[in-house]
Amino acid sequence: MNYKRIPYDIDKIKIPQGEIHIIKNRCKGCGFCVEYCPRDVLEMSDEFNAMGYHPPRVKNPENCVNCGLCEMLCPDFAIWSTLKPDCRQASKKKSAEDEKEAKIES
Amino acid sequence: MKANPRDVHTGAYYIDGDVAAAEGALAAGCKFLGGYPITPSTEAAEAFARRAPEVGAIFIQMEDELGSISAVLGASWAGKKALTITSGPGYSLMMENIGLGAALETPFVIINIQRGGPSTGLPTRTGQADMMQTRWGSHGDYEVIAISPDSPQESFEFTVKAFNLAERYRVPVMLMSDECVGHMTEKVVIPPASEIEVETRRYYDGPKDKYLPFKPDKNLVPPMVKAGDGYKLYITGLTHDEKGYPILNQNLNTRRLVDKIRLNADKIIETKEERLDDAEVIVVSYGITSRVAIRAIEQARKIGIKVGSLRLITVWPFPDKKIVELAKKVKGFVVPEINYGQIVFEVERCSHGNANVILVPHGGGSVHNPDDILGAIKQVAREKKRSEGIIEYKTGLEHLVFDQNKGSRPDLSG
Amino acid sequence: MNPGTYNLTGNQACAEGALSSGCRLLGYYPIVPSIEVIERFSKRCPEVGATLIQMEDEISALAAVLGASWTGKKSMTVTSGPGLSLMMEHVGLGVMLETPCVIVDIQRSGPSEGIPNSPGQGDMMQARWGSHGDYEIIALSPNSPQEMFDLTIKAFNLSERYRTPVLIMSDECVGHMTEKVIIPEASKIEIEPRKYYGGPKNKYLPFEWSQDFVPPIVDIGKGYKFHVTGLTHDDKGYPIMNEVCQELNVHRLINKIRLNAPQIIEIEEDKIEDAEVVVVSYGITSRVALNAIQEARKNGIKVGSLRLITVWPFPEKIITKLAKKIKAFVVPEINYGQIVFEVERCSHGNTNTVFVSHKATQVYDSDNILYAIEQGVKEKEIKEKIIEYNK
Amino acid sequence: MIKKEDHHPMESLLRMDRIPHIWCPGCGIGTTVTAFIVALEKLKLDFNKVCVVSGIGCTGRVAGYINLDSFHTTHGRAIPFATGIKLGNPELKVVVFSGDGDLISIGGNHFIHAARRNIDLTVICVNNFIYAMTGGQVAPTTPLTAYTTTSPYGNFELPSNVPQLAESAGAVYVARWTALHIRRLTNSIIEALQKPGFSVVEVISPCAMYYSRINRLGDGIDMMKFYHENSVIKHNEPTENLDIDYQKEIIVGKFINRERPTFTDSYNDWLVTEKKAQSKSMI
Amino acid sequence: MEIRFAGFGGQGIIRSGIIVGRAASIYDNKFATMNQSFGPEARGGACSSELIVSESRILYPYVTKPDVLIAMSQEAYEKFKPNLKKDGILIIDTDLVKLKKAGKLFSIPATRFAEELGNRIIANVVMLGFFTALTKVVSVEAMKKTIPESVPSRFVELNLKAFDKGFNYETEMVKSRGSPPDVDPPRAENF
Repeated sequence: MNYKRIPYDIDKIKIPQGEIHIIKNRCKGCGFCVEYCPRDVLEMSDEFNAMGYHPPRVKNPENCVNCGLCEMLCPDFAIWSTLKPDCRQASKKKSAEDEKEAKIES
Repeated sequence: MKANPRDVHTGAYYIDGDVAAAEGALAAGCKFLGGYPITPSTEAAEAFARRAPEVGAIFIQMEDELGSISAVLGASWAGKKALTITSGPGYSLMMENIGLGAALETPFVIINIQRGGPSTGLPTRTGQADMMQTRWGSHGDYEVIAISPDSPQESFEFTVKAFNLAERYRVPVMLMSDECVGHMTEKVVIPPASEIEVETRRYYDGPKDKYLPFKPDKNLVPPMVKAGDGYKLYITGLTHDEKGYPILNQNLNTRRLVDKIRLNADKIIETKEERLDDAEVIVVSYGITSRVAIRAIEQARKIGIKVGSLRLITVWPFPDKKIVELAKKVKGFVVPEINYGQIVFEVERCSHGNANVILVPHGGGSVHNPDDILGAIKQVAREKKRSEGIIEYKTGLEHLVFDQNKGSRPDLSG
Repeated sequence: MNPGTYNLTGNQACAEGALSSGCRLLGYYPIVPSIEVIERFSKRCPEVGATLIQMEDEISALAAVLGASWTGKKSMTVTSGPGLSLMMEHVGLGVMLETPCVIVDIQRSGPSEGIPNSPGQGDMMQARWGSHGDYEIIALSPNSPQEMFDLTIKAFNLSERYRTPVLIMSDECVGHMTEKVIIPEASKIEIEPRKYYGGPKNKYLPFEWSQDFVPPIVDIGKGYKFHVTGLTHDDKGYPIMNEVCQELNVHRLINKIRLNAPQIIEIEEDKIEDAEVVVVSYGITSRVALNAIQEARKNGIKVGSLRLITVWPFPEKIITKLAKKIKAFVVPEINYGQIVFEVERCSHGNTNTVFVSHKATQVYDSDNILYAIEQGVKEKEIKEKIIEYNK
Repeated sequence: MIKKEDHHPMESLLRMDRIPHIWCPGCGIGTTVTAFIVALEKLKLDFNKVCVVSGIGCTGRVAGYINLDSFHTTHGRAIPFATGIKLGNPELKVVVFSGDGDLISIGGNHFIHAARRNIDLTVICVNNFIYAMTGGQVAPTTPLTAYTTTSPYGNFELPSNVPQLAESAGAVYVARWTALHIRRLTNSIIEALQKPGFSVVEVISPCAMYYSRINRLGDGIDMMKFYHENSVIKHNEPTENLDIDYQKEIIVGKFINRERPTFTDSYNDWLVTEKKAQSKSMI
Repeated sequence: MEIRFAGFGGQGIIRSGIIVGRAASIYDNKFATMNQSFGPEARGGACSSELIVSESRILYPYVTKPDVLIAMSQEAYEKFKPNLKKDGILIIDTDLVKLKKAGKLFSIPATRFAEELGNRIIANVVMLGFFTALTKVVSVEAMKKTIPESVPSRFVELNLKAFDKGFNYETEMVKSRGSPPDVDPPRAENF
């Protein structure tokens, strides 16, 4: 297919913005998060952590959409993402609206 | 007979006790290893597996320890010198088939690289707590032979010895090594094949129809045949007669299983004695502990205590007579063991109240501090009166126990 | 079961004893001569709401029993020699996890398959030493169906009190013997409750140090989120693998039994006061020995009986004390020497130890014991090893 | 799962006093644990009623890191231990977390019989093709020709096909994923936990230290890339096609989902009918 | 002479002990007993190997007060430092051990060098080169004979390169200082 359908409510959707948290000293430098981040947010750093490994570093923070794949793939519970505070407000509001709608529909 | 040059890797090596034991097995002509991975014995199986094709041996990693010892029994009846290598938990699983091995009078060797116990315990650290299990671990009455090395060099030599004893007496022989010896790396000199004495299996050579698998010779050991030689063997783990047929009488054969070892004990037992002539105190030890004890003995001699060493190379059968004799001459025995009392009970039994017996216990995880052994030697030398029962030497770790008793959490960082 | 007087085999009495003490799970694998325990238990299962499972082997049978015990159910397994050998690894696990449970061993002749349908006492040392590593254990030895009932209850009580597996070392003869068994009213049966932890949930330590060395226990599913492991562990149950932790662990596991031995040990003495010879026996042999003792008394020999109801921990001090007063111990056993070594050890060269070995496949001819008693009295000097008289 | 900036979201279900864990860099067991924790969170189970049992080996250590009632038992005996727990208290959800050697080799007999009886357990089998805890010996799942320390000239024993074994023994739910299929794996664990009866989820996991090193397959990440390129999702594929060849295509998916009465159900049925029939005949 | 190599599993700590021990016992014809202690983890766990080199038979197989401590991780440094003999030699990996206070010690960025040479796995051999030059417990010749025997054949060259790298680093250090590396007396408590 050579065209993409543009969602009719594209203007209403706000792409979520995520924030990456890394506990460097828990990391064993396996590189799963860097390799499989779909939006190329991370890269390996040069520094050594306390265990002598190279932990990841956030390269393109603006690219993160809080998909949580790094968090799921990390075997060492060292990385996770959260919604950026401003997005959180929006999503809370949105979910409240959704709930309202759902109630009306039922 | 001498070893086959093909089996022997003559030379000087820097290898650990596990690998040395595997080399020893190969040098003794072992052609079958049924194993299952368990820390800290795995290096031996790995070394055997690497060398197996070269000497025409078979290595099979079975599905568990029950499987591996059963395979070993089978291989032995097929005419191969057979071996299994394990550690405590695997050893416990083998208990049923050790009984079968003893009942079927099957020659094979078990190398047990002991670790801290009970249960899963301390996989990567040392212990000597399977000593009584070796003697008593399977149900019913039986006797086995156990020998205990104190260095990689001895791991090599004693494995050869173990195979020789197994073949001579048609009995399971245990090489009771431990993690410390197994993982200790030292120079091991493997002599040329012409210098290694190897016992061959004593096969029956009479007429085929007259063969009785459990008819003993004057040493109480029956000659053996192997499966596939046309003897139409029937052997069973049920109590059996000379033909191997099940009978309902224990006395014929079961008694002999015990006597075979008990009555030949003098020929089997090997000890190493040092400075016993003038000794007032004797340190009775085995395996790695005997090596550590020498340091304490030297220190004690320096301060004028007349102390000697009796090292049990053969732990089972236990050198009853030796201890009985020595007990009459000395003030006391010091028994350091990496457990809370096993062989010390035997020493107490054989000393017949003629000497004090002091246990230097150690929970496991490392070897004794020689100072503890020295302390125990001093305590025995000081002791005026004969005490009833075993005296337990208070080692340095006691304070931890009191800490816990008071309710405060001791420092467990080690 | 309704209180009353019944005619039961030892094995059936054992099943009744287990049910009376609240045992609600039996994991087993069929082996002669222990089957009747299971049959009885299975019949009574629906009535009391107990669970019975035939596992695929003895290894898993004891594993399932240990698992079930942690859910708060009193559990037991029943086996014989070959099965007990297979269970050895899990006896160690039971000790390490301090899991209360009862293992009934209906001993048969050994080694290996031996003679399945004949009695033996060849597993006595195995009970104490059969698993790898350092541990101590409790073992009881009944000599009648009535005792199979009573001691099964006692075994459950001890296992709950000391948080340890307890072995009942019965044998084929007692197991298959049919006799009168009196089952008392429930209110008359003393049941040791499990020592549960009562403090705050987040403070629970499964292997906490306590004065009597026995830490309190909790059930799975109550929100304590505890972890236990067969590895050397600290009081939290987390594996800490160094010699300090090992020392603490082993020290406590061993001394839990050794220091509590005076409370655990139960013996039965008979005519000991004036005795020159004491017959030390346990299980079925102790009954046969009584015959010989009566005969000997008739012949004017001053002989007494010391019967070990608790075989492990071994009553060392009692033997040591007696040894100084008498001429000989006579130890009949249906094996080629096990407990006799312990008797020899504890007598410290103060007396002779006479061993009456197992003559045939059946239990003793009491004549043999009588002969040993007679010879034992005659012996003038103390021998340096165990003496064996065989008629 | 509440996400905060200063705490990893899974911390409430982990024993944080024991992290970092012992698994090597690039190992897939930690990832599998993540999937399991997310599955538990999504299911909104009462965590007090879930317990984890494991045997010996690298995967055997999982029990020690999950903050639930957890048991680290002997080698190969996690399933019978779990069986005891389930029978002792049928309310509990019992999860067995173990490796391939532990479950299929030494515990093979128990695996077959628990599946046959259909004990209500969820078995998560982390398959890394090797005994890693003891230093890289040949496992019942080691593919043909792969090197291990005890097959130093290449493995020649035919390996087990875990899903086929589970199916033929009677398991009611069988799925296989790699440690990379993290979301699908999570969904399968959710389904397995909900399914009454013996359910098996096999997780193909990289062993970066032993399996990949001795076979020169690179690091954990290289093995993950290999899974990425060579795994094919085929739901409901007949399990006899699920053999894994050395460095060939790996078929993953959900293969079996069927109904059989569980042990506890049958037992209770039996108990009720039996009790009625027998209540009067008891002497 | 008691030597302790300590660090994480996977750094070649045990291999180091074996190489030096083999060099000393086979080629230098001394007695050498190597013992290891490690946790269950293959990588990342605390790991140490203990080597005793002596002219006579070694009885007690463990190191109690090492003369040389080679620490390749912070944890190893903190755990084993207190046991180092008073005038003992401490060698650390510059990047992996951070000292709170400065003191007399020898430091080499072994892991960084190894990564430069192409594989961090040979950091231990870099360390061994440095160790050999510094302590002279074993001879260079013995080490050069031992290393090729102790590593896979395809890595022999790389390992020898790593050994030289460490060895030369030490000799350069000496050159720059103009005197052999002096072992400063009892200030061990200072760091």
